[in-house]
Amino acid sequence: MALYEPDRSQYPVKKPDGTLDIDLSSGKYLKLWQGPQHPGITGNMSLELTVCGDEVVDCQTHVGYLHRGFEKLMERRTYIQCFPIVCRICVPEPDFNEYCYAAAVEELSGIKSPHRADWIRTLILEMGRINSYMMYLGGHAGSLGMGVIGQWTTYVRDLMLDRFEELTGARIYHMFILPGGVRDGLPDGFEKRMEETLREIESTMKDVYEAMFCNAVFKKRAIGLGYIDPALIDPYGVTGPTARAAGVAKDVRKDFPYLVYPELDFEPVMGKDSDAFTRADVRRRDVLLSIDLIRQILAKMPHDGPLMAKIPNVLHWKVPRGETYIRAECSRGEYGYYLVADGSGYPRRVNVRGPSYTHAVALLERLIINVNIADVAGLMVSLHTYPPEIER
Amino acid sequence: MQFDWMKIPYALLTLFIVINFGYLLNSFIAKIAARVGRRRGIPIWQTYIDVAKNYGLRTSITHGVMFYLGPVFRLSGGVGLLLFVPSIYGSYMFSNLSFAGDLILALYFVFFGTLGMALGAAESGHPYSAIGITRGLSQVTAAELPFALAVFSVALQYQTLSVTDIVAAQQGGILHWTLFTNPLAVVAAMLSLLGSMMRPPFDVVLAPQEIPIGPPTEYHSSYLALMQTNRALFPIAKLVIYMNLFFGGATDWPTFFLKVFLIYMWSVFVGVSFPRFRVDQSIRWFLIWAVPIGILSIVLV
Amino acid sequence: MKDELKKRLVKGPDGVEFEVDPLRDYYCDARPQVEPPAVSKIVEDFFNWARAESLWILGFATGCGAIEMRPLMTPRFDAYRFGVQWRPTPRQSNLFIISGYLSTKTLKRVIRSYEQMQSPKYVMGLGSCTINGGMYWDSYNTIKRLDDYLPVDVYVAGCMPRPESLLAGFEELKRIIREGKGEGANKYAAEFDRYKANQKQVIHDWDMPDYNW
Amino acid sequence: MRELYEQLKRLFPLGEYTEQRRDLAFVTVPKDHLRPLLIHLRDRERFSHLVLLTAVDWLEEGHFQLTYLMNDRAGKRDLGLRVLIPRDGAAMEGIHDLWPTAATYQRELREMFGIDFPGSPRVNEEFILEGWTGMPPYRRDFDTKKFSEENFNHRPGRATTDPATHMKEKLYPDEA
Repeated sequence: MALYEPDRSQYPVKKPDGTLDIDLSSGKYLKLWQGPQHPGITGNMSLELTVCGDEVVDCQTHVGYLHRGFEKLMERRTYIQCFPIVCRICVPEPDFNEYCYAAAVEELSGIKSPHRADWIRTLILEMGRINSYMMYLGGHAGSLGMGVIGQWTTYVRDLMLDRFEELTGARIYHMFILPGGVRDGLPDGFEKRMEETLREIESTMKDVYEAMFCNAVFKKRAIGLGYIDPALIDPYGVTGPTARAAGVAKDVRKDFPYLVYPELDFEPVMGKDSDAFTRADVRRRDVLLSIDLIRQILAKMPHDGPLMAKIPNVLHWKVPRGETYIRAECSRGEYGYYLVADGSGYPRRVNVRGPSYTHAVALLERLIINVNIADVAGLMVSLHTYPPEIER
Repeated sequence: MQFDWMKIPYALLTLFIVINFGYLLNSFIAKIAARVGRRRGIPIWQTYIDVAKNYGLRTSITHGVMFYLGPVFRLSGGVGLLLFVPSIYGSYMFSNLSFAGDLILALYFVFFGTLGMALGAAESGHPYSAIGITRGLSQVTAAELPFALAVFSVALQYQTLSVTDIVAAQQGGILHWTLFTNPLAVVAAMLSLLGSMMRPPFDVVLAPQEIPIGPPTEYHSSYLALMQTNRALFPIAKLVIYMNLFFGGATDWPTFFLKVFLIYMWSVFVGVSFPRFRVDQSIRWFLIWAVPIGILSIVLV
Repeated sequence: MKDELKKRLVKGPDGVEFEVDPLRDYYCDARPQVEPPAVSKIVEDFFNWARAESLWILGFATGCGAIEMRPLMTPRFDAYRFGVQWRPTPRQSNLFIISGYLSTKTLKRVIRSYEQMQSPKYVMGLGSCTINGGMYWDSYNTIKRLDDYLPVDVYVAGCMPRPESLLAGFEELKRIIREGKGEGANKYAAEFDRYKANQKQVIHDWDMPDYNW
Repeated sequence: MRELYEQLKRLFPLGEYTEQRRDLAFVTVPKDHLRPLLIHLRDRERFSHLVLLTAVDWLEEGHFQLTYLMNDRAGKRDLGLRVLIPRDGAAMEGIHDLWPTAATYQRELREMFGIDFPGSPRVNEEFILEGWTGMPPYRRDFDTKKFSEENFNHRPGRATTDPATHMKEKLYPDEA
């Protein structure tokens, strides 16, 4: 059936130099702030939208509400003092900070973490990935008005947090992966309880699939929303599931294998339609992949061996001059630490490359044009951005 | 016709019963939604506490006269709707102020509250309210269309505009209900019900994520308490019409509670299992699915 | 000052030009008043009980503590059992949870949101960073003690506090309210000048009226 | 990586070369040759992904080091380009037309280091900080502890000791 489609080229008029001719006093446009206090915004960030009718014609993102100056604070802390604060950089998924920081320091000071510690690190990273995706699935369904999914996924996330607590002793900030290795091995009976949790997650994912991905209304709203042209992937620095949903097989785990990923058997999850629905679907299948990886890790990992390499006295830990970049595949894309050491006991410069940095600012401002206001929240959540890693 | 003054206190008694029923039903429905999410949910008396708290707030600011009148209009829409249709068929006490042409009046009252709300929320000057209002009005218009068609179909079927007469015609066994004598009209009306109950998939007007809760953004303290009262009253009043027109009415209070509850459940179950439509999608949905059914029902009658 | 806050001439849809001074026209800048409790003690006790049992939280994620809000709303902890709800707009909420560190940029928004809430209103500080700066004690961008800027009723310590301690914090806050001691809004109104001076000391580009409703 | 360096060296006057890992190397590039080199890397050598753009403040040596980290996914390698610019009146040509996402990085550098990128979109607007009047905070000579003590009220009772000296006294009193 042919439905009426409005002509979207009419407003606003483009000036010759490419900027938009938006005259707010003409009454055709409305300036609308979404956030920072807004339930449809992921975290603490705000969008300054200019809307015409029900459509967004211009958008400026405003970040910086969560800025704590980590990169500055780390310059005046010793290498081991930095370790407890790096995990605070990204709240929903702190372990990638710990791993990247630890690996960067190890590489510059020429330490090799023990093999068994690498296995446990991989385990923790995959557990963290499931946690993060669970937050995402709930948030995405919630942003389109389906609160029930969030209840289910947050419940199983709590179960996963229990496993974290058992392993590391903490719920959110684990501070477990420290430069040189990990703090402890697996507790007794961990594998069995982990398997129970994984089963629970699998059954929930089945429910989520039926209730969310087979739902006509969800499909109607998510399919076609926020289409990213594969040609935009590289110019905008898009990585992770967002890129994989566009058919670009970017997966750091496969491209630049780290930890024990070369010994694990997996294929990156791919999509092809590059819209919000495909991105959600890629992430859903990524959860299943992580479950599979955790099973592989628990089956293959060695059960004895050292957990910590010999590290220098932390009071006199001086890292020789040099610079390095360590990356890992977090649930949003490529997470990286650029560490510059100057030979003293304090890092010269630490720069955190969070995937949200490119997704939530430049890419979002581009995608949001001509989107209905009601879909802004859904679009933003579908990019899976966490503001704390933008402004750090 | 001689007006019977005794009807007024009786009508107020009905109002009292229905408001309490509405409060309890609202908490109960919140509890059901929580159970679907594997939660225990709010205590059953929570709505009473919320309303008491809102009346008990010390400050309340106003944005003008219409801002205050908005909730009042809305509440009077609900009260009016309830008072002019009979709650219990055959009972002198609870037949309220029904009269010969009350069906038309009821249709008017269904819309009245939303219009009042539009004026009030526009006065608050908040852009979210304005957006919520435009969405709300367009969606309610689209949603009421099939209902109006269904009502006309029923009125044609029974050749009367009095709700009491329509109920009377449906007495004497379940097969006399409009549900079975004119099923298409009932289907159209039930689809329309989804749109006007402000539950997913048609709650984009009040959606917390898409636009923080739309028209009531600026409402607080006693204004909000008035609206909560209305939120308890209005769905019930509306369901009373549905019950009377399509489901044979009620002859005593237990039947009344049961039928209203069951009709309400229809929108709740759809609500917990669907995300919400965008407003343009929901209007299209109504125009494509509900309106043709309504027209068909008129044609068949 | 931003362009949109400067005085300007606006042409209305009917062609009449008029001057708009956003700071004066768009905000009400009357000072807050101390609102006395109800005259009768029984009425006030009843209202206090109702306020305690119906805490509506403003859904404003100001810091990392917000990550524990989602578990609180969901099956494991389910704060709705205790009459706690999340509201999306400041007008309808009574409890402001400052979930963690506040950068000065957020502090400005927090003050505006707080002032839009209707009294009596309560503030809960979450995490060590609201108490004394916590991990960020030497950061150039976060405030160190929240009670200088807003009247805080309850602090929940920890980094990050577990949901259980938040629930305990709610119970403590309820006790305070029931005893009639949750008078943060009145304290804010009474010591308005002190709070404003503290706020202005931190927020360098103050481009809003002193009190915005 | 070495072959790539030799190859590039024939085309551009490159400076110091450091091979950090098998798949990661850093090269110093003169300021004026950065742009042609980036275009060459992007179009000829498949380094199409700009991983990050950041700055390091070498206060003692009097210059900023800008690091452009390029990634070649198919070839599984990374190349970091170091550009040294003087600290006084620091300015650099923007690359936002090559990678739109670079505009964000440039805004941050402008605010946090005070490095100007003329022509970059919204570069002079506030990005993260608000109402900031002092020195750009990521510069080495900005003392965050002093700033925080001067500007914020601290809760009394918080005793801070330097962990290095504290631990030395308590745990390793004998160590030199």
